[in-house]
Amino acid sequence: MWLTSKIKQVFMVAKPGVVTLRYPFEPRPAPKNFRGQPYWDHHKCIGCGGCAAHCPARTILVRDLCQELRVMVYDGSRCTYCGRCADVCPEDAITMTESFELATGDKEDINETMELFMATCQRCGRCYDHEITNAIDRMSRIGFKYDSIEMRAVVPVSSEQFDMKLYEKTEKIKRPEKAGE
Amino acid sequence: MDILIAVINVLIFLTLAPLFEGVVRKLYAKVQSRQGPPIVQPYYDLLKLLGKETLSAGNWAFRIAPMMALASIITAVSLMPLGYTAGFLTQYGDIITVIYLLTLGGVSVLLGALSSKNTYAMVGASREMVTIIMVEPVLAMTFILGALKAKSLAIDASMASSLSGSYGFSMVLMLVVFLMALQAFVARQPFDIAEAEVEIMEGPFIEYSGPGLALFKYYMMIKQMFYAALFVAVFVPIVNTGYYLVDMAVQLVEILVVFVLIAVLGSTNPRLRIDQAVKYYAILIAASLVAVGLTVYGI
Amino acid sequence: MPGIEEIKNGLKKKFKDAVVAVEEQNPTRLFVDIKSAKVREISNEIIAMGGRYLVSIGYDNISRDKTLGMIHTFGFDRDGIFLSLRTAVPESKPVMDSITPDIPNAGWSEREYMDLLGMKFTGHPKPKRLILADDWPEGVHPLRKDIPWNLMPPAAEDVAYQLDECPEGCSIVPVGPYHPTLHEPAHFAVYVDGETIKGSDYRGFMTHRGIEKLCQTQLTYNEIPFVAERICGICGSVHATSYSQAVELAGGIKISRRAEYIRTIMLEIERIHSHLLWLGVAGHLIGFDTVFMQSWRIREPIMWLGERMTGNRKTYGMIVIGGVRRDITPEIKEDILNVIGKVEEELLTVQKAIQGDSAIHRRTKGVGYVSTADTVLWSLVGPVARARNVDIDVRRDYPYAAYDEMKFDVPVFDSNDVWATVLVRLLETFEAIKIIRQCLDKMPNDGPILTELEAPIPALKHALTAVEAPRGEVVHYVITGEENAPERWRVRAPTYPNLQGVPLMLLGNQLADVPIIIGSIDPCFSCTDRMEIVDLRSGAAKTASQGELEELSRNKR
Amino acid sequence: MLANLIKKAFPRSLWVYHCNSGACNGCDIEILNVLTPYYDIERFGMKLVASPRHADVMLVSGAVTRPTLPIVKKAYDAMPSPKLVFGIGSCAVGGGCWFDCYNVTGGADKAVPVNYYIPGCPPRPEAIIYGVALALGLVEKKVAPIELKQMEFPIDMYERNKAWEDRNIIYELIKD
Repeated sequence: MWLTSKIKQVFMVAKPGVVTLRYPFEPRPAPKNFRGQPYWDHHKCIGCGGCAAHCPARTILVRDLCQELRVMVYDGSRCTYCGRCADVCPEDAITMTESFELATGDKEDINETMELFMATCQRCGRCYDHEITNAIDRMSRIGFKYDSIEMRAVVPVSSEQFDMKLYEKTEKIKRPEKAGE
Repeated sequence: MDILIAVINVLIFLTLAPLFEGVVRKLYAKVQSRQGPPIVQPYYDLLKLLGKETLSAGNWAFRIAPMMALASIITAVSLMPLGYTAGFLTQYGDIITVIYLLTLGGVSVLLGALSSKNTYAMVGASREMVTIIMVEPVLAMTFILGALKAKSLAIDASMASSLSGSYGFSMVLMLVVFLMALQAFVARQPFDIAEAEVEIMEGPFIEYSGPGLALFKYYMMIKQMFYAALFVAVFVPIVNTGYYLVDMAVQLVEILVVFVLIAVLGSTNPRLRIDQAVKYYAILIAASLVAVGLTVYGI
Repeated sequence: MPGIEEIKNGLKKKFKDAVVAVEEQNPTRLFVDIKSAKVREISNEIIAMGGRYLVSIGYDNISRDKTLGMIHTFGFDRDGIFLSLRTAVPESKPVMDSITPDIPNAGWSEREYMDLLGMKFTGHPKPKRLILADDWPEGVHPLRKDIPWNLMPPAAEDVAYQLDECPEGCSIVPVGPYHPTLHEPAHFAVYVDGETIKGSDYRGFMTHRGIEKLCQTQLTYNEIPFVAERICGICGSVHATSYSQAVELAGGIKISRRAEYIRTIMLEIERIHSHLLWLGVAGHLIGFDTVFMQSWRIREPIMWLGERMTGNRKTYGMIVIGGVRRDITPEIKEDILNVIGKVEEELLTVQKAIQGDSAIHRRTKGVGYVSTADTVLWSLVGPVARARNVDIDVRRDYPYAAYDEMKFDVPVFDSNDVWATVLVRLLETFEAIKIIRQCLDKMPNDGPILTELEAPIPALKHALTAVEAPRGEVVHYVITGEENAPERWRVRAPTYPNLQGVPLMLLGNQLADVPIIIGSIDPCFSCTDRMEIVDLRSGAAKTASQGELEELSRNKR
Repeated sequence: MLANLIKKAFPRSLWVYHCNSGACNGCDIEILNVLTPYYDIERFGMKLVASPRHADVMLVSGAVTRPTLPIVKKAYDAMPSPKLVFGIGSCAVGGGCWFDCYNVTGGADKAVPVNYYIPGCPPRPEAIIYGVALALGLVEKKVAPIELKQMEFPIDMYERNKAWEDRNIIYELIKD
């Protein structure tokens, strides 16, 4: 019993032989539908912020510096490459590229920033909300989830209901003072 | 000249042991359908470990144990008549010395493990202890069988007994027993119980880092090669030309073959549990006793 | 064999006053509202009727009627009925009877809500802290609505979890938090006498990331499938499907048949890769690395297939509420058939090679024995239960997606040990291949893959769904909310009940068997821990973690 | 000379300790996957070891959760230097979806100094090998920060706009 199994096992391993791929000495590109690093097309973007509102990882920051200038920052370090932003984009301005070789020694290397020139709404005449027919996508609960970066960690969304007395009773609780701390 | 031979012996073991380890790792990889590390990988590993920081996790015994282990195995190696030529030291020791030295290596591992006070190291030590107790008798029987054949306790005589005397049924039995115990001697699957990676994280060596670990790894490699060489010297007297260099080369090739065997067996078997292993060892001890008994009656 | 009417009438007749209302969502989902005082008796009655305990859901309803809700759910396997027993206790006095003495598997669920909602259960046999970290301050219950999702109390160093009392004459071997057996942090304290196991205690919940709280407060309905997928990196689609089905059920959304078929295919592809993965890991655990390497080699084409189909190797991101995201084109169909054909062929070779290997038998046969009666009592699920002669399979008993049209066998073995789980998983892989072939054969050729939603999803609807994951059944319970996000979303992974049965399996075995026994349930701690927090910090050297052991031993010299 | 040899041997023999700090299993499986026949990281001399004492490289996968934070730190301290840390997967790089949840501390860099980041959810095995190769100096880094501008603004517009001065504050903030 033991011996026959061993012989079968030898056949099992002998048949495929050595299958090791030569990567990284030979390239091995991802298939064409691969969801790699997302990439903004800044010529197409209308700055609706739909990607920011629908990002599960809340990794896209939308910030209006003044009336004309909107900055969008993609913080690549948290991106889960789900492709949700590309799905909801009304202008197809986001593509999931096939690049996956993103390893780096510095997190900044995978960030993207985009500066948009925002005219008034006359620019395109339509807006993100009207474009999406799916009721489930139409509603966004809290706007751009990442838009108030300073406040993100300091004031929780549920702060209206939050009871400070309970906090004080527990003594040791400290609100994080800065993002991520 | 004799001194030179002893030195050559030690040098050969020191330089070639990692190479054979590399061969085993390569073969493991081939069986697993992959390319595997370069054959010289163990040299890199040892060199790298030497350059690492030592984090001591115990008392003086913890620090001294790896050196003791390596020293004992090197001494054993220097006694070994590789190429059927006795070295300078061979005449000063007998087979009892060799057994003693091999046990001392095991004891050093225990010492290191016990002084590190780690739970897994303790478990590993207890398993190592069981392994020593159960496997050493088989080794002793092998030597005793040789000694009985050669009617002498001297190392070279008893090791070369299969050359001089008849091979005999008892010798064949002992060969089978030794083969079956080989995996246990070299601590490979299915008998790598004391070092089991997924159960107790390399057991006795868990707390060692840097040079200490390097010495232990080196010890393990040399020990493996020693057992392989022992097997070749005792049981496979294919060629004895009398020319030292030729014999040596032939023996080294034979050792390589033994390592191939070890790799194939190791890579196609799961690890045994300690209680199952003990039962297995018990059978081996009984069989080796029978072999010795048969030798006494000259069968 | 009680039908839905019988269950309804039986409960109404026996507990006249305690049963407040009965709601029949559809012929397979029954909701019974009861008064909290009778919860234990009614649960016992349901078990006596043939129900199997699934999970309990607690939720914060303070803003509406000043109560904390508690829902015990049961499944009637032969009738395909899920029963939810809803009850509530006032916020001012959140005390109710524990059902754990009769249903041991409810132990963790109840402990969970002791910590997360501040409920109390009288008569609980082990009312220890299970969920919150030991340094988490008293009186802060993260699942209550007044606690923000990103509250972070400072850590304290001096609190420790009290493990169970070590039996007389035994010593403790800690397994974890970092241990090669467990690819995730979790802690088992194993009490051994020599090398024989006399008992064990579990302290895991280290990969808890607060997913439920996050999704309830921060995300909207259609982002949650992607987060759900990341509950577990192995059975992601299962969670996404289960969640989506729950929302669809609650909101009355009908998805197209083609989308259901695609979901089925994704689930089965996932099952193949998970089972092959498990086979490899099991081989690794008994020190047989060749099996590990070979079965992962066979698995790799499946991963590549997933990548070509969905754009990622594992987090497929295929399933959203209302259907699926990507279609299966004729080319991909060919591709799937090719790959599964090859996998089937190679797996057959492996099966032949290891089935008769006495060396493997020696490590797995008779190991991890649990009697069938105990399996039922502890409500174990999935291959673990099927290897112990309990014939349950959600795919067959409560058909979802396209499983009602599939023909497949449910392998069941009665040797009650680890070897049987190996066989169950091997055979299930072949069944999965069979199901994929049927799916591709019967799938409607065209049709939408995503249903467009006309109206928002109504609030405060309850829905319970179960999906057969590779490890057993996944149960999701959703209460819909007003703000385009669920009010409450509860996930129960298969490891959750199975892990509670591990002490039972360990008892009387050898220390060397711990890895393979824990491995045999295919533990997925991240699934289990999504809701819990537990810290392991212990003063005693012997129960300390790996790192601490080293620390302590260094200081001791 | 020996010192020189040792230095040369180090990148050829990296022993890896895998530390799951609260991952979903996805990255852990991919880490195991690079050991398997198709990818076989052992050809670079890398090997998975069980004890941090033996390791040169720590692979952290998953967001560091509250209970694992002290353990990750201790595992890092238990490694003998020289040592490297790789953060594997989105969660270890920046905290993933749950970067700000009540039980999550954040990415691996919140607990230990990270030398290389390998993003992906989970990263393909090729991406992990690429990261390793990057550390070994076998390949070049391919990513760099991307800055996109929809149009160039007239210079005087920048100057009179106070908001423009605030522009850089955002970049400061997201660095955290």
